[in-house]
Amino acid sequence: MPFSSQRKWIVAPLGVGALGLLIYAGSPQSGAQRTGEDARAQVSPVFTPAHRGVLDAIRDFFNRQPVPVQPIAFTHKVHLANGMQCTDCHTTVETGPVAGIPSVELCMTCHQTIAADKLEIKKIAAYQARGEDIPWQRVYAYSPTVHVKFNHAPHIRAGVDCAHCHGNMTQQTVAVRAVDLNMGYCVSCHRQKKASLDCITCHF
Amino acid sequence: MKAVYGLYSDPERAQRAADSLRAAGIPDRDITVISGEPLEEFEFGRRDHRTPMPWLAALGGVLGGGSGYLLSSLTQRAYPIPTGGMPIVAQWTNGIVTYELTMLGAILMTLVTLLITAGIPDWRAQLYDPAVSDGYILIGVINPPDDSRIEIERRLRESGTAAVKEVVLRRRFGSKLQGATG
Amino acid sequence: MEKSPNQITEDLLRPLSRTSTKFYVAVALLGAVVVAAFAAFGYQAYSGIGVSGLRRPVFWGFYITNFVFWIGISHAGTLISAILRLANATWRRPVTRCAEVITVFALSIGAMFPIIHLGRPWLAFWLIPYASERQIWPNFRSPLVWDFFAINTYLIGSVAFLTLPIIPDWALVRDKASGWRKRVYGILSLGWRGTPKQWSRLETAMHIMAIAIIPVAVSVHTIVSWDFAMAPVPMWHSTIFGPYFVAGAIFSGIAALIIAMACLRKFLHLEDYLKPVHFDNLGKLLLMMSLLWFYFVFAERLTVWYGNDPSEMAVFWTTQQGAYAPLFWTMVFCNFLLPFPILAIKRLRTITGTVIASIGVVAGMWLERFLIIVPSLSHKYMPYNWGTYRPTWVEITIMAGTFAGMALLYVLFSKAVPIISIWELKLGLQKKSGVRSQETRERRELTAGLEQKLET
Amino acid sequence: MDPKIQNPKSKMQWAMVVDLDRCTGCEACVVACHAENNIPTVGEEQATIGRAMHWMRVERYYEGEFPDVRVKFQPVFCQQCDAAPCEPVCPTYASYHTTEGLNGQVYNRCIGTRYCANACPYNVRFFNFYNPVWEKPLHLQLNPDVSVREVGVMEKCTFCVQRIKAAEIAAKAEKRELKDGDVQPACAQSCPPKALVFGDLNDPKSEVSRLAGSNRATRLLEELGTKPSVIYLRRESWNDGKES
Repeated sequence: MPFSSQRKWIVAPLGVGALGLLIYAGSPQSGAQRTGEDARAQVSPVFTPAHRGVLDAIRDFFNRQPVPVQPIAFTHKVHLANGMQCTDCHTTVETGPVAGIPSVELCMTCHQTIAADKLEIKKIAAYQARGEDIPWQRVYAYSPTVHVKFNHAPHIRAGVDCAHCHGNMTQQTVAVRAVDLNMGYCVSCHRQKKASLDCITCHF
Repeated sequence: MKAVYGLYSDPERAQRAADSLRAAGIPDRDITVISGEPLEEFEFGRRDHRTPMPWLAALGGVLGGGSGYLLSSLTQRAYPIPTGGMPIVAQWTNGIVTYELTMLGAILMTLVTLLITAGIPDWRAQLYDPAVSDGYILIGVINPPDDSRIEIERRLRESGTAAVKEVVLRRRFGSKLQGATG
Repeated sequence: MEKSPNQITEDLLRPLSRTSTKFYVAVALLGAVVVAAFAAFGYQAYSGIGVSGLRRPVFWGFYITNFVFWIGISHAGTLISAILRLANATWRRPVTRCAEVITVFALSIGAMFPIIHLGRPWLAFWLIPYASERQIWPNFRSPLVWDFFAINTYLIGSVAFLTLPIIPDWALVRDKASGWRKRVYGILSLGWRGTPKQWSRLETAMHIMAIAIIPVAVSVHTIVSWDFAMAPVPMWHSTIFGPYFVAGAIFSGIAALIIAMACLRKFLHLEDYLKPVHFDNLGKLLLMMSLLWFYFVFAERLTVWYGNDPSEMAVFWTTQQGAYAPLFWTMVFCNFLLPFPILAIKRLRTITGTVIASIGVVAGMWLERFLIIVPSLSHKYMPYNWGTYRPTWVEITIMAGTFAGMALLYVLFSKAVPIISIWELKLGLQKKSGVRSQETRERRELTAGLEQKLET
Repeated sequence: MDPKIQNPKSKMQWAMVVDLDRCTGCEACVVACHAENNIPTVGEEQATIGRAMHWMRVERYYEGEFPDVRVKFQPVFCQQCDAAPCEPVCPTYASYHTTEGLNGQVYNRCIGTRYCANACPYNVRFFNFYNPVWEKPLHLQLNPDVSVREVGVMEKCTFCVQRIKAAEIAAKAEKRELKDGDVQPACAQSCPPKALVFGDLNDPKSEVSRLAGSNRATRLLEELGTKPSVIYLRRESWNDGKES
């Protein structure tokens, strides 16, 4: 029997493998309980995988972001056509990292009277009445895994036009991702303007 | 396309057949020789022995090394990551990449040269006989002139083969590797 | 007893045509272990590398040990077979292919480990230099990028080195087989016919490859050693590492080759082809490498001891007398004390003897890699940060999976390809029996006559 | 050795001075660092096997035989070496040298080879073996200016680079140069005995430059040639003023 002695050395790795499977099946961290944020905390008080599921992970890998659906059909086009400036609503763009989304009160200072009978404005009024802010969805969001710390103020101070990154807002209703803000986009502009190319300028 | 060939059980006879065909005025390049193992000890097995392959391999090495050096040094310049007082283009370490790609270039060039000069892969029907794998040596002529066919057959047979075969080769991709025997 | 060429063909093609139940059993069992290893890796990728036993300060453990081990094993083939080819050692003919197969498979397995051990293995492709919108390229200063280039060059080279001489054998199988096998081998053999031009080109190409592959093989293990030697870690930062690793790699490679040959001989009934003389010759090579290994270890340890650097001495003593001493002395036993007498005494240098020595060497060389990596990392400089390491079932399963995977690939390969190069064997016969043309014979006689004249 | 490390490419050379005479081992810096930099707590089980994460730690070394024992405290964090062993070994430039003399760690570029951690002689690099989670309501304490690192990446002390960047942007907005004391990392800010002093070593008038000129100035594992930017002021109070 030429194979009889072979069996002995097959048994060893197989035993280890079987043992591994056994431990895997019995380990407290295995199983399918890891869906949703609340389930995470129940399974392990400290650690979870980086993504909720394989699909999530794949979407993040290919930098696929969901298309935002806004609660109000806000129209930038109309506002800008009526002579408003970007900074009238996005008030902190010149001073801080975030441009700032106007509060529901700011909307209503004008819309108390202007176009108050329109359906969408009534929705805003309703938010105000309930004491809620409008749940705007982010349009230009970086995936958290790219660890970009973008700051608007230095860019405005350097004279970068809003439209450079956000497209021509006079033609947009709700904001859409007009420009693909990938690293190549940032870097080529930084190169042009002789801005810092140090990684840690943006990633920290 | 037609071919005439004989199968020889030992290289001495094959050599005699080849010599005989040559004596009949058939140029060397028209005589097909096929064997199941290299027959370097025989004149007919040493045909086309000269090849620039070593030089081409060296050229491949130079090309590979050059691209390796350019790859490493140009990319270091393309996005000059600060290195804290150390050089942006690090020649010593780039040497390692250059070295590996030199060898890779030589290996790939050898491989490509082999495939092209040996005429593989080529799955079309060609003059061949599976008896080669039983240790026979095939000596044959592709598309012999009609007037000298009898003469070729005679010479092949005289050199000591059991059977002279005639085949029709169908030049069709993916057809059987040997034609029908006649 | 010499075999006739047709007998050789028949003997060596038998494993391809006849399949026993035992083959399926072996494939199923080995396959199960491999599947378990893949499952373990999937679990690790999903949960995070925390499921392994790695911890601070031992950030590299079993995975890198196995990486170095398998890359070392891969030096069996290509290097040995290339050297023997260039040295025109006639006894090499039955040995080369089974050695080259080890190279290709061990290298593929070894190359997986740097990816398995990554914290984010799905980003491993960032090591490949490709143009991306980020405009950032790999860091060519990093030994890991050198590894990428060296291993890929070696892999491409050794796959070519293995496959090229297989083509004529596949053509042989094509002619002998029927049905679907004929079609498959017809495609695999690339339309090989065996014209003098093809033979000549093949031999030239193999010669160039043999010359090119030796420096590549040396560079691969040197670069693997530089993964360690480039880091200022006690007992890593050493110039001896390059040659030490290359010698160790050839050492473990020959041992793996002897074990593989013994298995082939037994299970495929190749007793008439893999003869005691092959084991005897490889045993002598193994003996030389064992001595060389001992020399390197002694030189390394003695230098460290005389250097008396406190951080290095911490590592030195933990391997000599401390927690890692049992492993260290087992390694010395396996790599030197056991194989040396077996291989040095001619009466013991039998097939069984060399196999026992080889098993010792493979185990010992695995331990060596572990002892290079773990004790140094766990005793780095400031004693406040000293630590320890223990593998978990995930690492052990993956490791078992690679051993099973190696065996599985070998079994499958010997099913698809004649494991001994048939045409080279026949060529050997032809040269031995002195079949020569009239012309050569005359030339030989002439030169022999001349030599006689010169002597008198 | 000249206590100043000149990085020819940069204007700044951020550095920290640690006065060992002043350190009481209170670990306020450790807590401040955890809070500022979103450093995960790994839990008992993981900490036991050595996966605890502290960008800042206070090492304790004991001297003498019981009962005459004295404890030496030594705060250790990333030494921001000028010739850092962690930088060249990273295959993806995740670990690299910034123009201001810091050892940058780019989390998104990190693939987790952990080579940098092996190369670091100070053992100050930490690895996310699992994905950290802050249980509710602890997630509200996360610092929005600092990344929350995920599974499989290395991390380490950044000299609170978010504060440096903020101060630089603020200074630029005011069209002035950064001045000494504009930037304070969390640890230095929270150190009760002021054992930690942070500043620009290239500025001859800064506090760190003054302290770095002290004859007590020394660096950790200086013999390795890593040129650390952290300067330790030797403990002299025990030696009655004599050289130790």
